[in-house]
Amino acid sequence: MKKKIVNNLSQLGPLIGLIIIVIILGFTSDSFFTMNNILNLLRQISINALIAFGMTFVILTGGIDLSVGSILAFGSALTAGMLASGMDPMLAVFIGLLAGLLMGAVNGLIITKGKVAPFIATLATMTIFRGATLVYTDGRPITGLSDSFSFEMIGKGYVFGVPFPVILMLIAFAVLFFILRNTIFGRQVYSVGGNEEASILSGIRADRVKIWVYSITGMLSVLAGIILTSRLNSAQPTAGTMYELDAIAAVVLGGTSLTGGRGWLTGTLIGALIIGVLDNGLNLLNVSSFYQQIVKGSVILLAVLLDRRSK
Amino acid sequence: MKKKIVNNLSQLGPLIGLIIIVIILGFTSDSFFTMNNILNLLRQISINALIAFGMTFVILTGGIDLSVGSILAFGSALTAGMLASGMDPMLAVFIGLLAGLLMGAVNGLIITKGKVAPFIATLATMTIFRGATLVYTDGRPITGLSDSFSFEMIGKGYVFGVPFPVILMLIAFAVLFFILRNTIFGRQVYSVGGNEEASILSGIRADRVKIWVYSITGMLSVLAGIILTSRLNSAQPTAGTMYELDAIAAVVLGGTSLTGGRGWLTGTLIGALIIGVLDNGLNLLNVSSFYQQIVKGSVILLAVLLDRRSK
Amino acid sequence: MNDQNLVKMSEIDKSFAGNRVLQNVNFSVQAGEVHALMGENGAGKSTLIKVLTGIHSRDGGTITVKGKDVIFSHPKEAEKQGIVVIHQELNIIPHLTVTENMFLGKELSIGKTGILRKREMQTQTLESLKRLGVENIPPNETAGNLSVGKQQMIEIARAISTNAEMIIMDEPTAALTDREITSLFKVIESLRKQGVSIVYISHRMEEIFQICDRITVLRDGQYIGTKPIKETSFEAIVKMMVGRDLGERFPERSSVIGDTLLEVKDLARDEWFEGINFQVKEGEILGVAGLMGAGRTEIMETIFGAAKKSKGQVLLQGRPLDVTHPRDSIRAGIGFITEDRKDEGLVLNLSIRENVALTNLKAVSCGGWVSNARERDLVDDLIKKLHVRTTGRDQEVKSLSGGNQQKVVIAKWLGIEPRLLILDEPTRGVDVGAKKEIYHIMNQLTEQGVAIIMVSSELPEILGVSDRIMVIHEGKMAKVFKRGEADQEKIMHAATGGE
Amino acid sequence: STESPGSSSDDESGDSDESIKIGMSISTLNNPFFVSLRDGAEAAAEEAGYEITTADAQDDSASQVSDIEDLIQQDIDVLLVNPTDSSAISSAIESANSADIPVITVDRTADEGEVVTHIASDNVEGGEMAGEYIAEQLEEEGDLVELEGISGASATRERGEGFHNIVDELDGMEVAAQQSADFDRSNGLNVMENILQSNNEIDAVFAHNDEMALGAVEALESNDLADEVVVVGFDATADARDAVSEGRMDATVAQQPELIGEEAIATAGQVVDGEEVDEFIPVELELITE
Ligand SMILES: Nc1ncnc2c1ncn2[C@@H]1O[C@H](COP(=O)(O)OP(=O)(O)OP(=O)(O)O)[C@@H](O)[C@H]1O
Ligand SMILES: Nc1ncnc2c1ncn2[C@@H]1O[C@H](COP(=O)(O)OP(=O)(O)OP(=O)(O)O)[C@@H](O)[C@H]1O
Ligand SMILES: [Mg+2]
Ligand SMILES: [Mg+2]
Repeated sequence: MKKKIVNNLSQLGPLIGLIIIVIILGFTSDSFFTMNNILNLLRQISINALIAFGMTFVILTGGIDLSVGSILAFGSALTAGMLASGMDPMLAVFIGLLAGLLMGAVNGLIITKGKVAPFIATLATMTIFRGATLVYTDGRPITGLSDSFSFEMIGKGYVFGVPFPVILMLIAFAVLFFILRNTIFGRQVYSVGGNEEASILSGIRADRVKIWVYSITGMLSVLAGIILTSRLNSAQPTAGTMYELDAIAAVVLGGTSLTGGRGWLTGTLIGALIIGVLDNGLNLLNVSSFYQQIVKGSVILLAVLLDRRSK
Repeated sequence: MKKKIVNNLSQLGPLIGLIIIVIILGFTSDSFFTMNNILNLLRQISINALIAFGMTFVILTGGIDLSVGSILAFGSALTAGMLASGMDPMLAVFIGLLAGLLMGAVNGLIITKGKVAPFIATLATMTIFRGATLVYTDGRPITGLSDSFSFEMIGKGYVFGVPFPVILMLIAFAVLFFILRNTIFGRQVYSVGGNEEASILSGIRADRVKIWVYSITGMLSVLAGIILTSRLNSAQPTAGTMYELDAIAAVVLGGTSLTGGRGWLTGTLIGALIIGVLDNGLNLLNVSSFYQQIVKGSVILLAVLLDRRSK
Repeated sequence: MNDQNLVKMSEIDKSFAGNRVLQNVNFSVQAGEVHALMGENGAGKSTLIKVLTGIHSRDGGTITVKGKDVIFSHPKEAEKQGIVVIHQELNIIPHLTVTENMFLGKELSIGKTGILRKREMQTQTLESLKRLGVENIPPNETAGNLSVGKQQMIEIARAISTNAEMIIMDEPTAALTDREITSLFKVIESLRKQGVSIVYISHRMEEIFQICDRITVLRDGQYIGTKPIKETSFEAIVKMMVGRDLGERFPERSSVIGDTLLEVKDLARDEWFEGINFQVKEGEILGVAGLMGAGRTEIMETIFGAAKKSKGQVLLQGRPLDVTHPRDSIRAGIGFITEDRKDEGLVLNLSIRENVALTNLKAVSCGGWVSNARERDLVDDLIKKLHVRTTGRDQEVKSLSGGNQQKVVIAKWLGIEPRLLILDEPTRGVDVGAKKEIYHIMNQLTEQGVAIIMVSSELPEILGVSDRIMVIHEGKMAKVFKRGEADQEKIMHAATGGE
Repeated sequence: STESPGSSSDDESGDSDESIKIGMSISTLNNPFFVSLRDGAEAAAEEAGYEITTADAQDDSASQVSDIEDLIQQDIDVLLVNPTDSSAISSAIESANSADIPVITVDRTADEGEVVTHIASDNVEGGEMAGEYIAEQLEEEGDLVELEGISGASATRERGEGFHNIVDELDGMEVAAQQSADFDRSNGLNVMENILQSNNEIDAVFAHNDEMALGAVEALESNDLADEVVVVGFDATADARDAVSEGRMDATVAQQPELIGEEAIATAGQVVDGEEVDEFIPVELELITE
């Protein structure tokens, strides 16, 4: 009984960290607690959060995906290319997401069938997909996208005053949360990460679970990329560089263990909020960019120390 | 008996990969097999190899160090700053290395005493040390280093026709190889990575071993930074960005397991050679930079697939 | 009961990397019988089971199930044919709850949607646990927080809830104490009555005679024979297993008991245990008995410095022993053979040599350099002394059989030449021959004046080797018996809290 | 709708009796060029008594958009933007437009959105200057090396484009090697060394920034080729100017970042005070050759 409460408390670690940061920022910056800024902040984190949701699945199975940024870039470029050539926006988005799914599946296949460690496999595909993006775009941004209202909506729209990317993020969260908690697939994700051999002995096709997990992450990365493309009205060949680190940081800040089998999606959302609030707050406070890095690193460290747990 | 051979064969995986790459490059580029190019290549890899040697120790204990590039930058800047202010070169180098050791120890302390996962701990210090470097240098390169012969020697010198950085790399390799294979400390590194709890119950102070391992890596990173500084005649605040990925790739390409406890230093040297030979060869062949990334990623993947093993 | 074989394995061959582990093995099980599979550590019992259920592919031979030839490529296929295994190595996912573990790989869902029926699964879990008499395991508890014994009960519950026709139990009782074993046997009995076949692998001879109908013995990967249990005896089985007579199970003790070496005064640690007072003398073996979860392991960990005490004092030769890290105890001459060899005893990826050297790094090195020669001598000496069955000192301990792994753990602690050796369940999963060797080593040590504390859940063993027996009940000392004073009943009585 | 709520009805608080509040979003401060630009701007702002808030986007278009949104939250009177990318910045500029904050672009243009004025010197033109200088030095004959910046970055593209505009027209000049060194000095050194292994008849090097040029100089010096090879960089950082005056480098294209910064602040002041300004305020490029 006592244990349970302690357990829940330790899960609260990241939340407490977030609340403290928010309170400090609320006191030091007038603009922080305006409705406008909060919506703005949520829209900013939606990109990282979407990627980090996928990354949570990957990390729960004991893997890691360094290629998310490159998948994002390739998917965005592809979608933008199709839009620029006049394709129906929804079809272009659909094909883009499918491409993300496929790139993720490639990661999954290399890792499971090729038996390559996830770190090195996705490090390699990170480079390959980035190269492919550069080749596809010839190193130039793709602009002149359609003026389609529906495509503009994705990144710039509002529904009842809430930015559309935020809505997308919340829908993704709800769906993935449900999958992780209430479906067989969710169970399998946890068990493969907790003890792969035992899972296989119990009849779980661990390879399939992993391939799906990377595929989902690929698709979510492209979704994030499409939001970005819509917001920026163009696709950048260099988009998404280093996004993997922010996504992994969000997952781990949220209390998910890098060794797999233990973690929760809510934590990832909190982790993404911590990072987003920090970036936003440091901008609002006009902290010099050199010191920003020091502050950001230290705060992340403090947030994790609050939630001190071994491995 | 037979097992031993199989084992050794699987250890040969990365070496075979390297040999194949070298043969292909030998056929496609006239300049590849010149003595000059080989020495040049070795000098280029020395930076990554030195960092990767330290990373091997870290990964063997089951950890990871993302902060190596930032430690390199800070150590270089500090050393360059002292040199520029006219300090005795050897003293400056010594203090720089010591600073590296300390930064590494900070990583180790956060990980062991703070019980923070190595990934997130060093992700945070990566940001912090980079910020500190930017603050220290005000975002500008430090130039006007002393004209001291001994300092120039470190990066640009030759001994019996062999570049001095290569000699440093080989000495470091020999010493570390010996430590890993023939000392109590080396044994402890393997056992802590293989099973931390069992090691502690066998009387090994696992925390100490880890702190040392990060400290050594910090020092080696600064050594690499000093070579870089000497070669460039200046210290760059952005030096070392993304070096962690190359170092980790070298270690894993060399067959060391990211879960700890299993691996060898020779493999890391081979891994660093694979990466270095690739970079060099692609330059020699004047492959367009877009395609370079695709080729590099694919070759790394192939090299690992040759050495297929799970996790 | 009909005479038809449910499963028949004929002339099975299996090699691992050139090492022949099974040669022409025959094994058949009839419907509704409890069939014991016996053999020394490394004889190939677990491998045979893994070949049967498709975890390992066979190199030769045939397998028929209900008269039909089968080749399973995955344990799930065997399960479809009604064959379920409780593996020797625990297959619990530590971060999942009891219910989640129970339904791993066969979750109940709403139709084909993949949406879980959580409530239903929880109810069924409770029922299965009740059937085994362990309703005190909460279905929502994280499995990793439970003791090894409870985890084992979950696995058993999982297996019996499948309506299988044949359940294979590979050393199910190694981590259980008498109470759980009794209820397990009751379940086995009722399963048998329902016509379910049980293959039972165990190194605890008493159990074999208690529940089995027939017995098959393997030795060195070869089939030795199959006999009805009624036509055989303890000695005969041992002879089939070992190939020779073993003599007395517990060797004669002849050590001279000397001065007090270790004295524990009023030791306590948080909510785990309190008021622990005892002494161990040089040359003495103190047996520590108790039920699963009584806190015996925790007491030993605390003495050894692997956990912090909250109260009390430990004296070694009259001087206070203040340890903050196992390293300090090792320096003071204390060795600790942990109960869980996989998680706490061995570094599985390393070789025998490196594992044995781990506690002896100082001794085999000079100024920080490990001397290969000294290390070789020490390790080879211990391998020989303990009869570790291995291809050589450089074999990875991972690929050793369970019993031989246990011997490596013992070897690494003998190396330090301890004055006090604490053994926590030292013969768990160890075959009769090896057990005797371990007792023999304990005797030899005491003859040299070493004091020994042995925690064990096997009462015959406790009674057979101890000079004195301390019984722990729920973190408190229940009783201390002298040699000859105690019997199984008295110990059980004290262990369950009776006066 | 795609209209931000609460962005339409802004009460005009930026009266001229209060100090002017300037928001400045810089593409990256990891490059000395932009550090100089910022320094120029901040010094000028201090002199004029303006309040200035600077954000560093670290070369990431998305974080620049976020930076600008954050700046808009702070009631700035005028926004100076140095876009990481011309097309990617549009939506941020539109946000500023809808918050009625005048926008001035610096160094790089914005493809869309309302911009009061653009202050810059042109990267393409700089690349052309470098190409012309090299052609002149080599008398339109020789083998060239081009060290490219980060693949896909706008500076890489534009500087390369300008350079090729010139050298591709001249039959006697050939780009023998064209490799990326990521705007980084140590990469410049390594890549140049590798190129020298297979091409020892190099006559000139054009690097997309000074960092890479200085790396190339180190490589040439250690191969005793420094005197024979013309090296031209871009940005005219302090290091590069020193190298040019010492004769180690031949030339660097100066965009005069401090001047751009100063000009931007002066113009910002004029804009807030309601003065008319030109659509494009060019800041002279300068080829530093001594
Ligand atoms: N995966 C494997 N690779 C190589 N050798 C193996 C493997 N699994 C088992 N062995 C070897 O096969 C032999 C038989 O092992 P097995 O586990 O079947 O023994 P066992 O009879 O179950 O012993 P125990 O009573 O100790 O559990 C041993 O010598 C062991 O070292
Ligand atoms: N990792 C753990 N986390 C929480 N509780 C634990 C853990 N390990 C053991 N326990 C609990 O601690 C108590 C004592 O543990 P343990 O079973 O090891 O005692 P023991 O007397 O040594 O028994 P035995 O050795 O016979 O299994 C039990 O109630 C058990 O459930
Ligand atoms: Mg077995
Ligand atoms: Mg115990």
